[in-house]
Amino acid sequence: MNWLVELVLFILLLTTAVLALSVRDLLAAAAAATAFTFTMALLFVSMGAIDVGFTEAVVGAGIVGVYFIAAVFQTSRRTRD
Amino acid sequence: MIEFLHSYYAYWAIILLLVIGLYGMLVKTNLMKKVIGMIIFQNAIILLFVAAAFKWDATVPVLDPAYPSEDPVNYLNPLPHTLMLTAIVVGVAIVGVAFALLIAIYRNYGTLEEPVLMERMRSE
Amino acid sequence: MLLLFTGLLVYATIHLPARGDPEAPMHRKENVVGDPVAGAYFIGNAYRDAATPNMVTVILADYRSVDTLGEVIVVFTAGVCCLLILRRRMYD
Amino acid sequence: MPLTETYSSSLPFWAVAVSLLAVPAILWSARKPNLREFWTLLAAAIKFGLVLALLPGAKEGRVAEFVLLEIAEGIELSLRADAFGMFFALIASGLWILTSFYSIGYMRGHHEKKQTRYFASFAVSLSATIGIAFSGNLLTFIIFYELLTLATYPLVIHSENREAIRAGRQYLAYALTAGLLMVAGAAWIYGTTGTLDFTPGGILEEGMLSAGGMRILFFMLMIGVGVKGGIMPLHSWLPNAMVAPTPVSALLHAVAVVKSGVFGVVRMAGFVFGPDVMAAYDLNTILAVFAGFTIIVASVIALRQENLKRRLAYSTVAHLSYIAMGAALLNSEGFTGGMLHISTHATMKITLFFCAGAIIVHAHKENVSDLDGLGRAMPWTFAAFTIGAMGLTGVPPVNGFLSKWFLCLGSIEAGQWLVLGVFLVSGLLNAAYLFPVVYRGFFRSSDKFRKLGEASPFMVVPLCATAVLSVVFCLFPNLFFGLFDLATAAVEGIMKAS
Amino acid sequence: MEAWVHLAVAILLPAFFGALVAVIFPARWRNAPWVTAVITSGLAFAASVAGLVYTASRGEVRYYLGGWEPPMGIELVMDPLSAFFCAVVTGMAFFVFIHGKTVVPRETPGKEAAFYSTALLLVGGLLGIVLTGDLFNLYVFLEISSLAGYALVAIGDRRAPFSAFRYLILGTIGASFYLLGVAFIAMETGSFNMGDVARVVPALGDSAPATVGLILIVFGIGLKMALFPMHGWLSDAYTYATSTSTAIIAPIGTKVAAYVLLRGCFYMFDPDFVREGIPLTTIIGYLGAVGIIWGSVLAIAQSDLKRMLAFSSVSQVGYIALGVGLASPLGMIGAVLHTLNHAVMKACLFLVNTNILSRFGHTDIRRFDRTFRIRMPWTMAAFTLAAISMIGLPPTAGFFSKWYLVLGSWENANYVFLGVILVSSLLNVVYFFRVLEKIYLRTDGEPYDEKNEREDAAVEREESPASMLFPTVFLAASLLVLGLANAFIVTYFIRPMIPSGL
Amino acid sequence: MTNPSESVIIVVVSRALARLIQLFGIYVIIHGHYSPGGGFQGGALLAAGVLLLRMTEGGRASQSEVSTEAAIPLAAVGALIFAGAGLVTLAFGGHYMDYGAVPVPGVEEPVVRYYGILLVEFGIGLAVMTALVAIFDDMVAPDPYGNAVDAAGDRAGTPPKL
Repeated sequence: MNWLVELVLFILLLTTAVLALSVRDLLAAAAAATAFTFTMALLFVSMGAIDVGFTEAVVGAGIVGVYFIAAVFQTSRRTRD
Repeated sequence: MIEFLHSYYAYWAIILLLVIGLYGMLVKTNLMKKVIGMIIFQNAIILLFVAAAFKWDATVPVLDPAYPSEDPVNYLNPLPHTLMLTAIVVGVAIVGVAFALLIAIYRNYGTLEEPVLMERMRSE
Repeated sequence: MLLLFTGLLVYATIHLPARGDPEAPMHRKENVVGDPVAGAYFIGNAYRDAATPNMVTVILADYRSVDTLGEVIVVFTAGVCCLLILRRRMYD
Repeated sequence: MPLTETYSSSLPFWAVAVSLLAVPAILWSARKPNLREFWTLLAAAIKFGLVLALLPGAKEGRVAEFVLLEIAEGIELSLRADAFGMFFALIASGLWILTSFYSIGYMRGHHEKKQTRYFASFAVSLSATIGIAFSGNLLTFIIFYELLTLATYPLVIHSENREAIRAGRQYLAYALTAGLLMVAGAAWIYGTTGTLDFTPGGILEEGMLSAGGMRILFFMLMIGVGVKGGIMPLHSWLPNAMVAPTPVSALLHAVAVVKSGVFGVVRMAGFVFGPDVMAAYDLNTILAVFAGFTIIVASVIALRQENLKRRLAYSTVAHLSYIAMGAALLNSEGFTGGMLHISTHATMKITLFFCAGAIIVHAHKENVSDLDGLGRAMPWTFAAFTIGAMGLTGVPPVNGFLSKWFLCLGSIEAGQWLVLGVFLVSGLLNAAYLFPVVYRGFFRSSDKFRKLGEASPFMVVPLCATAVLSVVFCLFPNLFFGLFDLATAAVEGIMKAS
Repeated sequence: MEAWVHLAVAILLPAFFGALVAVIFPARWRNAPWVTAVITSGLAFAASVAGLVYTASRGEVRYYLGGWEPPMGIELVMDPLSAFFCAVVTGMAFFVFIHGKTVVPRETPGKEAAFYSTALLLVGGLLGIVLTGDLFNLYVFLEISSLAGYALVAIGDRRAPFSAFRYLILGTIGASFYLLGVAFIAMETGSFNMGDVARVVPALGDSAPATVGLILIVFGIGLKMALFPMHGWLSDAYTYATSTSTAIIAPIGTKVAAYVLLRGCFYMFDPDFVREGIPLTTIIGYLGAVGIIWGSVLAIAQSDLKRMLAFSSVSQVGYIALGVGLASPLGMIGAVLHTLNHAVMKACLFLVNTNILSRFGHTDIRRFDRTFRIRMPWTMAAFTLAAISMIGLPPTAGFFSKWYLVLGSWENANYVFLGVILVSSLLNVVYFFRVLEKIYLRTDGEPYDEKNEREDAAVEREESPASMLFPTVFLAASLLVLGLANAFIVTYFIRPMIPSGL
Repeated sequence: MTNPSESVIIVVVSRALARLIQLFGIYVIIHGHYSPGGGFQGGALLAAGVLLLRMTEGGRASQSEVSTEAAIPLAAVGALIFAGAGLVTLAFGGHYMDYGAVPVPGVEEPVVRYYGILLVEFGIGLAVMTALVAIFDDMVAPDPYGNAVDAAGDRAGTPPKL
């Protein structure tokens, strides 16, 4: 059971990673990256690392997400690749 | 064989993530995408540590009277967890500085596309 | 180059101890040459040493507090760095 | 001949250091020429005195040794005033006094610029030269050798025009490459034998290296010293460096630099490789071939030079190889001749350069064909020139005869008839390129110089002094501080040990 | 417990406390950050020198932070090797900080506190890398120093942020590779403590993950060290940063990476294994050799002094890598000695660069002329001495590290390295004498005449202020001292640090 | 990003939410001994609360929370609390960061460590919060040099090149 959750999370992780790198809209990429970090946090928790998962969720997804959006707003949203 | 896959597939998924992240950092030309690649890369390494700390049939490393603490088999290894806390924060710090640099670059050159940037730098 | 990197890592991982194996070097009580291994020690002694049930907290702030000090300083560094890069003056 | 024994003394160190210590004083008194030149002369006098003070000991075979510090792991920065080093140091420090006087006259007479830099570099060069003479091991030798390169660079580029700078670059390129090869060679020797101390009879022994390795090592070291020693085909910096002021040419190309080079050749032959090894691996033949080639070809080139200083420069190239040839003969006469030639050539060539300098400063002539009749205007200068020319040719009353005599003896002793031939032919060539100058000066009449008198006494006195020295030295080889005895003592050391 | 044991932590702490305190001062105390930086780095320097002497006479110090013995806690290891590197790092920092008194307020106006804080963090991070005995702790300090380095590189001209960003990406790859390598080693040995790892690895026999871990560490650190072909970030980063930033990063940044290389290859792992099992050191050595030539050739092609010095750094790092690649005592002596020498030389040269920049406003070699010598005689004398040392002429320090490397190359019968060292010296001659000629000589081809003399006499001396001049000249003079005292340094400080397996 | 939001609802709700987040943050710091959490997580939550205010109320109005200028010195103070705790232990003759070396009468060593950890966690929390806020403030601040270049590569304020 547990490993099934893990597998799903891994697949989600890979999907969001590829998505974050391939999307042309940087804001969407930021969202995908945040989703990636959040999935990562879930994965940590499923592996029993609750502290790490919590930190990843707060710091990784929260703060980095905000920074990401701030940075995108300060620069440009479009990208060529 | 299934046993083997079961034991190791997480590592390979992590390697895949590492490669994706490295690809993003090295091949993508948009600087923001490079930062995303960096995030993926760092998180994959963190995941590797966390995966290494994993033990079957063990509980989270918070002392629970139900499990005797004398036998390490009962608890997950807390050491990599602690280290990864540090690594996450370090990662955030790097990403923060990277964004600051991106903003500075954008102010100076008005673009984050590496080829355009190189061209504008050369034309100075 | 990426392929080389992948090959190297796969080569290393298939020789690693299986994931979740409680007998992996990292989880054992003693290593090959008979020295204690940190992980098992932490599990066994964290509460005794600092009266705190959360082992991660104990390691974070006591056993390996210098790591954490370094980590705080990293965050501080990042703050000062952003200031240095983006702000014109420290104080207006 | 007493056995050599060493005693500790700081005299060699002070002999090296005194002119270095004069440098700050010279720089400090840049605005006061008289004071500045006083420092130069003072340092020269003290230096000579210090070297003289070492002489009695050296004659008795007692070697003053001074270990400054450990310069690299296992290797000391040691100064040893052995007979051979003393011989060279005596010549260099003695002639520095004369050159200093002459420099003052020349630089002032020629209104040269940047005299402070000139005198400072000069002082450093002398330090380095004495350091080379007293070096107790190969690494110390290299250190002073590189120092000499650096110190003479400002002298070569002194006039700062295009050709001077080009000559300076060429000089650096040659000398530094040479230095590097020596460093590599020294490392090799150190790796093989574990020591770099100069030992009479050689550090290396037969069988330590393969024949090929020994030859490569020999080439590395010989290229190292040969560049400064002007052995063909490594000589080409030397004539180009003639753009320097004439006292520099005199000192560089008669005493300090080039002599350091050939001094190094003899050091390598006698104290690093040793006659036995040289003979065993045919290294002497290699050296002899290059030296003989240089003697003949350089003489022929000298014949074709129109510029007086360049002609003298090529003559220097040829004569330096006499010394190398002497070392290549590997017998005591050969070594003696080579060593003596260091001193005799020094006095003779310095005389000739002084004369050339006096002519340039006073009559503003550089080319041989312009000298017609100048001898009557400047009789002292030309008389000195004649003596020098006779000496280089090997005519008896001048000291060149002495060294050539020993060299010829050595080649007969070694049964090298070809070498003897080389010496004789080159004697003729010497005559052919030097006597036309004398002939033009005295016997071609020209009205150009009727009103021109003799040059300034600052220049004439030194050049006459060196000329007289040349003659007296031949007649009484031991009169001057027992130079001859020193040379024979040094040679005996080498031959006995092998 | 002996009080001297605390030396280890006394080296590490002042820099961090200084960094934290420097930003707290109110804005009107304008000199306070500078004073803090000088005092703290001076304290750290004094402590390092004391530590150096202590370790030389009494052996290594292991300091258990938090009182926890390894592998539970983190230990600081002050052995001859780390004490030596600490002394180099703090010494250079001390002199560069003194030098910054008038330059930094001009180059980063209003942000002196942030600048000094960042620079102290850089120094502290590097000291942490050198002192720590824990692999993960090393990563943390590595990131502290890297972050500070990125920020220092990012201030400068318009192009600086981009070069800093490239540095950041490559630096993060390097650090991440390091962490990845640590992960493999830790998973295989069960410990993050270097001493433990050193004991366990031989017992494991042939362990693929540990080997791959070492390779990853070496690769990651090679990036940080700017080892050829991973040197791309260095030249731009050094060129576009402010001159004091470069002066603080260039002498010590890459050296500490070299330290990690030494630590990893010769202390943590069995040198024999590293040398022969996987020909890792050989590869490092050859990369270093290529880097020496490549850096020198590119340095010749530069027309800007700072950029030229940056490329020369690539080449000089190559020497250190070459010494590591020899994997012999002599090679190690050469590498360590060259670390010291090159740190002093590069610090001196970059300070000269700063002096020139702050006086003339440019460092374009093509626009140098002979008046420079008259205007700034002491600075130019320092430059000359440092240049001679860079070329490697005796009796300056640069010669002797090359001497040991040459000896080591002969010993290993590695003629390629030998040739590279010799050729690169000549290349150094080319690019340094080109500058020296410009500074000292008239180069328009006409002879020096009365007119020039009058012109020269009219030029006023405009030497830098004493706070800038003193460190420059002192470092230059110490090159001579280091050269003459090298045997002493080798015997007392470097010999004891050579690991027994080498 | 730092202009006040136009919707009153957003402002009011976010203010309440921010307080809630900050409260939770403090709880996380204190309760880190028993459950996941600690200085970092708590600090990051505190910072998240401030950032929320920064984004909704606007950069200026939320200065009273953590002012931009004070952020870095406060972060330094937080780190100093941490590092200073180590110095205190040094002063009592222990190793650096050895909380157990501090003799507190009537309290056992593990408990001293307990409170040592708590003190340190507060330092961490303060440092992390202020530093994260400072980074955000620097990122969203307008270009202080006023020489920004637009996307076409031209300097703002100067007429575009023809």
